[in-house]
Amino acid sequence: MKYITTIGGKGFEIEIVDEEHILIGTQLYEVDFKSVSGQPVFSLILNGKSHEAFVYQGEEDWEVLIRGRQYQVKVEDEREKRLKTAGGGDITDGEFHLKAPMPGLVVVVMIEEGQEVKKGQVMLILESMKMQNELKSPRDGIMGRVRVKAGESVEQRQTLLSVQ
Amino acid sequence: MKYITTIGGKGFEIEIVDEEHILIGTQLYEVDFKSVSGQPVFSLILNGKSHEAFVYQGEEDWEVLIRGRQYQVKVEDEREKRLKTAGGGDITDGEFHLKAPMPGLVVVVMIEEGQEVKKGQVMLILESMKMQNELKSPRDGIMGRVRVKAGESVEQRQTLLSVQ
Amino acid sequence: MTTKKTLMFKKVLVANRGEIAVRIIRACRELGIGTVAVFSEADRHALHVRYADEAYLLGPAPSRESYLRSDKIFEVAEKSGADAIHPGYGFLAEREDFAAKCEDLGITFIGPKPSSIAAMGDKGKARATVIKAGVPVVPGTEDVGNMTDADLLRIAPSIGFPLLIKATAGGGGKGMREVKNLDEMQTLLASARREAESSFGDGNVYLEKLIEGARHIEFQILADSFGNVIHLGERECSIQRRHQKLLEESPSIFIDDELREKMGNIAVKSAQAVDYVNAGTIEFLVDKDRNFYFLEMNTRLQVEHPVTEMVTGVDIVAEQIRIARGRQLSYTQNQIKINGHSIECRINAEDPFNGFMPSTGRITHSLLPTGPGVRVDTGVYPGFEITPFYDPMIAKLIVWGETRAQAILRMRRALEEYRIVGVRTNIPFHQTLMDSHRFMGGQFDTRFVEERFSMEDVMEVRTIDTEIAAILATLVAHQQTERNANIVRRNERDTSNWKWVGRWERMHR
Amino acid sequence: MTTKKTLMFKKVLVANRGEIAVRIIRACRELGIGTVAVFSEADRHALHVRYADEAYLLGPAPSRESYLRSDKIFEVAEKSGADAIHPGYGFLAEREDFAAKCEDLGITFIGPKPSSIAAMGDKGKARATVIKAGVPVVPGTEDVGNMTDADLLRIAPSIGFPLLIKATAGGGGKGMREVKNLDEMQTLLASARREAESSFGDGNVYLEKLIEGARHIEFQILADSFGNVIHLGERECSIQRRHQKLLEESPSIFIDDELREKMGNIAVKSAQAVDYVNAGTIEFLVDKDRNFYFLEMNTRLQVEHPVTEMVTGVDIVAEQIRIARGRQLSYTQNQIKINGHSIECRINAEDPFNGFMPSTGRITHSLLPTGPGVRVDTGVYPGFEITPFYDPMIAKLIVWGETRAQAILRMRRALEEYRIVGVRTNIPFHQTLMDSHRFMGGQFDTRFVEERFSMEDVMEVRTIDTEIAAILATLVAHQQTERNANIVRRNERDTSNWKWVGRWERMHR
Repeated sequence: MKYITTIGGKGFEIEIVDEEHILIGTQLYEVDFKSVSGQPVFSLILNGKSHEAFVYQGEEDWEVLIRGRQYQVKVEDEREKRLKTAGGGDITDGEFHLKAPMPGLVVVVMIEEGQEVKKGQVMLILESMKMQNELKSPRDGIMGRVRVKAGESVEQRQTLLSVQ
Repeated sequence: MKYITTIGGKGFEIEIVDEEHILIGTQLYEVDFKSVSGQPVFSLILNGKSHEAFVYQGEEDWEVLIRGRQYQVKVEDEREKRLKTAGGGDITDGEFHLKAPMPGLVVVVMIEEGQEVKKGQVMLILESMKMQNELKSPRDGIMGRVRVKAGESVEQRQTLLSVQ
Repeated sequence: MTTKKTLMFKKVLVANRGEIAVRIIRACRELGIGTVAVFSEADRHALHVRYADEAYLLGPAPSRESYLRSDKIFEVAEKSGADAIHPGYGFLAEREDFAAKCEDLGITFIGPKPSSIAAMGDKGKARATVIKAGVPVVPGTEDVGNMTDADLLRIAPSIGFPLLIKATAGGGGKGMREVKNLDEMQTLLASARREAESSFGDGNVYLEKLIEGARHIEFQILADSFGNVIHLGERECSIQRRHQKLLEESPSIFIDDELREKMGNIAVKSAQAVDYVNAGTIEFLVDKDRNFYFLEMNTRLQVEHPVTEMVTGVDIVAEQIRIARGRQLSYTQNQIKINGHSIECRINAEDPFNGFMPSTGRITHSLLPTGPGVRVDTGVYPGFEITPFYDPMIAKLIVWGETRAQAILRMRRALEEYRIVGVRTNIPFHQTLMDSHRFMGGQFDTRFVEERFSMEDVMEVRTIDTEIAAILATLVAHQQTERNANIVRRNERDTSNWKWVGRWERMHR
Repeated sequence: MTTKKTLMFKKVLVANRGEIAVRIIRACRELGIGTVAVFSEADRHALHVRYADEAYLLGPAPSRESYLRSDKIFEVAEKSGADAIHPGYGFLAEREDFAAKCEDLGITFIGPKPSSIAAMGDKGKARATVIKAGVPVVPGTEDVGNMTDADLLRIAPSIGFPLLIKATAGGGGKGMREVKNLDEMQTLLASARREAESSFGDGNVYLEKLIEGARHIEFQILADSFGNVIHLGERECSIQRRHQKLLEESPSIFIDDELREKMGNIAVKSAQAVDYVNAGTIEFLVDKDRNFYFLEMNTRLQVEHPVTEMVTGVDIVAEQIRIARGRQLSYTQNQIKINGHSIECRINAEDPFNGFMPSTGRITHSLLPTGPGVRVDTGVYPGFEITPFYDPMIAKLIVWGETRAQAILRMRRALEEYRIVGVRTNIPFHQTLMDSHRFMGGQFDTRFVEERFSMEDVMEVRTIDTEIAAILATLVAHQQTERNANIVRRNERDTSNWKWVGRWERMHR
């Protein structure tokens, strides 16, 4: 199976040849790949080099935490990728729903419905673990529905607001 | 539910009153009993005293390892016990099968079929982990079938011999 | 006065949770003293409950309904027969009324006298007290008591800008505002008072000159009830974020023997000024020219006490207990030698790649770094659930090396070994810090992390990992695809297998 | 001669497994040196494979097909570009031919010269060498070379009974026999020779007087290639079972400063007698009257090296690497100070309640003791499988205290904290030992564990636990009964639930 894997704009063509071999471009690598004690921690010996990483599925992409650095990785199989490209251009991102990353108390809501927001703009402050945490917009957009107000307690993963 | 629990000849009458209470004899105790992270390790808070033990089923009885001491504990529910007693006396122990506690190499077999053996007598030496381990008879008896001989490799839990 | 009998206490109630409760239980156990843990409903499985001899429920998870309920704690003390209380840090540790109530009930409070807590608790009063003892303080308002906005606006220009508005009842950066000029001061005064009022129930504030490029350096002191006071050298705590310490070390690269002796003597003098008994810490700001200023005194055990233990060999908690039992200090000042270098990284459940957002969840896997020169103080273990109710600090990773360089190299090694799965941690932050040339060179102040540090700083060193990350993600994605395909195939025979898919998915969420 | 370039090696192949491989990888990492692990098929998930920069498979699980395959190891060294090899202990560590082959290939062997290994490897030759250097040895046969049974029977009465027959190529108690009188000697000679022949391929033996009530005390030495030799004080290793050390401490309660200096000097002299370079250990027997006798020299890192590290602050493995790189020792004898007391307990996967039978299986849960003064060196973690192929030692628990008493109390605390589920361990043995008055009083010799120690000795202290054990077993049994009942009820609807019963049973097997 052949995959197109992308990290920060850089693409890798990776072909799984068999259980012990992969091809990157035209380069053949010997791989020894194991999960450690049933956890999403993976040990990889690649041509003798020993690596270990925590690999898990993020909101959209795969997240790889390796030697203190975190990578967002998109993995698409070749067919899938080809179909998408043939389909023509980007799929629009649609609405983004901000969910509470943890239970907590809404301290202040800094935006209003219909307002324009920039990527990285603080939308809401949530207090949890004795800390005030700024929740930011992941992209430019227009504020959709705001479902909470200051002083309200929220549950983990409760939808707080939407960006269109 | 009422249990008769025996350790080294000493019996305890323990009644499970509800999730949070037990009766020992006529004494009521408050219990808070939890398994620790899904392991056979149990945390018990008994009238405020915090205890922790590793509890697992042994060959015949329950094994409790608490603060460096191991206890063999027989737990019988009252009805069971009464029936057994009514049935009249001890049930004979039957044949005992000695199984290999680990994979290894039989170094020497020290008994012969039909021979009399005493409790604690060394029957066989098994080499494993660079160590020679003496396997002893758990009780007095007559040797039954001896299924292995010196120089033979054995698997874990393979039956080595029987005592009648 | 507490009687001789009470001083020889046999059972200590630990009025805290987490790593510090475990730390105190360890010290008691090594001294042959019984231990009583208290816990909230969220902490039934916590390590301090598992390790203590006795454990009693206080109430629901929120601190104000459990760990802050002094009435319940005294009930437990009575029920269990505990004759001493160790408050740890935070919660009730610096509450004068709590310490006083212990005294009233004939329970030994393992800490200073209520009067010392009070004297150092009001930051304005503390300044006034140590000024009288000849201790240098940061220039600022010197009057004690309630000053009006008008007073403060009038005095401000004579202190000079930039300056800080600080809450007299303050701590943890709450009610603190930086003022650049007189124009913005009125507004900032109002908001500082509002925050102080809501945080401490006391809107009183004072002014301090803002020392730029300052380092936060503190001295550990120990004092017994016979008037002996010694210091155990300094800790450098300049690596902070939002006024929260993230890393501490001892000794400080910035302090030489002469300055250590001078500051140490001043620290001892500050403690003596409030008749201090037990362990305490004098915090100083030190400017670029090595002028130092008293900042405040923490009248309790500090989070970062282990770095001092590593370089002096003194078990500070054991010493606290000895002092509270009415014994003399085990050491004289001359016997305290600084040996090697120690660093502590606070391991917090927060995501350094996402604005240090706290992270909650069950720790499914954890591998502690061990080996030579490594110590971990923690209250968590695999299977334990990190809840949103308490401080995000889940462990302290402490190393010792013969030199600062060796300690940094050892910390790097230990951070790389430390694996925690189930919650995000700030381990990558510390790893990046250990690779930073400025940190290695000792060139930092209290603003360093916020103003001159970036997680991207040292990233180019590790570009080789990009390809590895791509391969790993691909292999895991491929494995999952294969597995799902298998499950679908198997599922055609057996519907119940869906629960296994569920398990797989839960594991990977 | 190795060239200067080789001496500045950049990548070390660690020809070992388990905790010592991890220990060496840690030292290399802290020195910025690359690491290459080798592993058998049973060790793919082992910690040394996870921690090393590179890892290569050697072969099947049995040692002779993997860790003893020097040809394969040299292949890996070439493939990976490793320019040095650290042998750890056991396996190839004391094989003269292996060290010589490294030299031939231009690979730095992190250890002594082949000639020193050879000189100390033959126990008879070693005795002769040190006798010449004026080192006292246990009275016995002084000739080197093959002695016939007739020779030995003739000499025996002049040595006196009881005496020991020992294999010249010996180690680990193999080919060793205790002889009480001349009558039984002929038979015992035959069986000792047979065992020596089968263990070492060499049936040669020699005689030594059996020192009764002796303590096993050894000195750590370090020697650089410039002729500097120092010792790091002694380790007491008298707590043994079947000639296997179980617990070591430093310093020894039996040795005062004067004797330490005397024995230390003799140890240095012994090392010098064979032109020793790198780390090594001189083992002595010390009798009740403090007479001491050279026993043998171990020409490698010892299992118990951490206790010396804890009391001296010297990182012995880092020092080994420095020496191998052709540097001078970092310390002079004057700079070595013994600070406090350290104890190491070897944690073995064996069942102390069942004749110390080795135990294998998967470690499902593990909680390491941590906190002040505690160090754990281990190669295992939760999820790791203990196989029957290698040594049963799975961890070393090391503590430091200001005094021996504090170290014992701390060890008690640490042993109580240490939880391992999945295999049996000898932790209860160590707990019992820590409670034994004879151990606390320092009244023991090498026969103590076998002859005067019982797991039941201190049991009466803990009778209160009997009732707790009864309650716990009852609660668990009750829970299981309830659960089974539920499963049976649920099962009437859904057969697939049986797999959950299976899981539960597996967990409790």
